[in-house]
Amino acid sequence: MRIRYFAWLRQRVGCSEEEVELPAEVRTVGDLKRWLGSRHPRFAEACAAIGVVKAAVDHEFADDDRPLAGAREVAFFPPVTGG
Amino acid sequence: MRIRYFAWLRQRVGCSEEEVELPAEVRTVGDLKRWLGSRHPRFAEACAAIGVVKAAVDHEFADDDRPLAGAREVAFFPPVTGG
Amino acid sequence: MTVRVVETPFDPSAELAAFCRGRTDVGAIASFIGLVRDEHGGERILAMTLEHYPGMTERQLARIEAEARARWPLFDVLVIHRVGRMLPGEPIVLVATASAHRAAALEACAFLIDWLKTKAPFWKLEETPAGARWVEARASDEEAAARWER
Amino acid sequence: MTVRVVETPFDPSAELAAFCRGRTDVGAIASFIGLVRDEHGGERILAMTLEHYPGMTERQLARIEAEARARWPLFDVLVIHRVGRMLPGEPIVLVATASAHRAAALEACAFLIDWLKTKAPFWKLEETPAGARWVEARASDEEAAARWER
Repeated sequence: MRIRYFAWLRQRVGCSEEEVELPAEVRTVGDLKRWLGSRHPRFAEACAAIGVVKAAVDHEFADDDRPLAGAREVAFFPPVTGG
Repeated sequence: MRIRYFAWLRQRVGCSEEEVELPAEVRTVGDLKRWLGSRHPRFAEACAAIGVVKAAVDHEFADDDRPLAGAREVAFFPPVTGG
Repeated sequence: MTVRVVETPFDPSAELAAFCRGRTDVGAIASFIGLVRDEHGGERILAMTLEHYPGMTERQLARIEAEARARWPLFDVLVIHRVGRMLPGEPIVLVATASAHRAAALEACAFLIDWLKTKAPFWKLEETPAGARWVEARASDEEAAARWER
Repeated sequence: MTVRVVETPFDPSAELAAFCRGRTDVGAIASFIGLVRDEHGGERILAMTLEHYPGMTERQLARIEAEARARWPLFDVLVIHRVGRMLPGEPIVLVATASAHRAAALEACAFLIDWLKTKAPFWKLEETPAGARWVEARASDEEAAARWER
């Protein structure tokens, strides 16, 4: 599965994307956040603040309880500020 | 005093403007409407329908009770339809 | 002059370009363009003539503009209204507002066109295949203007 | 294509001119232009970089446009969003809507920019004399978007 990071989260994690093999117990976006947090301490820090890390699964906004089955790409980013 | 008519009211009355000498008893816009109605039957007809004839005294919208003292120009017209 | 009544065709996009040009302090520009439609109430419109009350028109437009500037923090306002005879597709009116933030620009723009529609002395005469007819005022325009009363 | 993400400067007035051109059925065109400001929160802005999520951006913009078309009777919609590095005064975004009547055009335009601000994956990085900083999301943007929820 491809993981992507944007804006200051990208800078904190130190990479814009990575390919990962998920353990079987990582089933939801919330599981994935915790699992990635164990690899990237600064990602875990950001996730600890409520509402600061948003997620998208295959280009759709996704909450923590969104299942990952069949997903190809998950992105994490701060709240958007376009327009 | 100069009287001006616009849009279909101008066509009904048959003139776009006229100079009039007001009798002393014509003191308000409402008085003026009645007095002009006695000269222009089709103006009187239009005034009989509520809300159809609007007035402006010296370029300001005016209700029937607006006094005419000091006024130089009074205009009558249908509800506006610009924009 | 930010309020203009014009007797010949104008180019709203060129006016907007001039309105934006060289400004680095403005964050948001909202605009509204009203165009002559080729159809109204099921009838084909061949042309439209805008009559107005010279003198009162400019005064009312300036007053409406001043009211918008009093209500919202605006860097600039532009109102151009065409009069005379025009053809379908030609611009009748342009309203543009410039502010630091979008809510002020968008609201002031909507306010300006709503008030202009009910408070500026313009009258539309439509030419249809069956003849000319004066456009009737719409109750919905009064309602739209009334939401800004306070 | 009515939704475009562009990496080089664009001219909102030329885009609007093309959007209006040759249309005689449209009565009302509303537009919003967002520009880079030279000041934010009391600090001078030297430049702004817009990062986005290619693929998701286009998908979200297309969805927001479809939502606007479902809610209002629109002849046409145009959304152009710049990405990359830009200077004060340069356009970031253009939203334009065309309808037979002004209320639909104005409301749909406000809706599009409000939703774009909270639902499209763009992030702003400002360059100030003190260094670069990411722009924080504003609660007022969420509130502006929420008024269109139903």
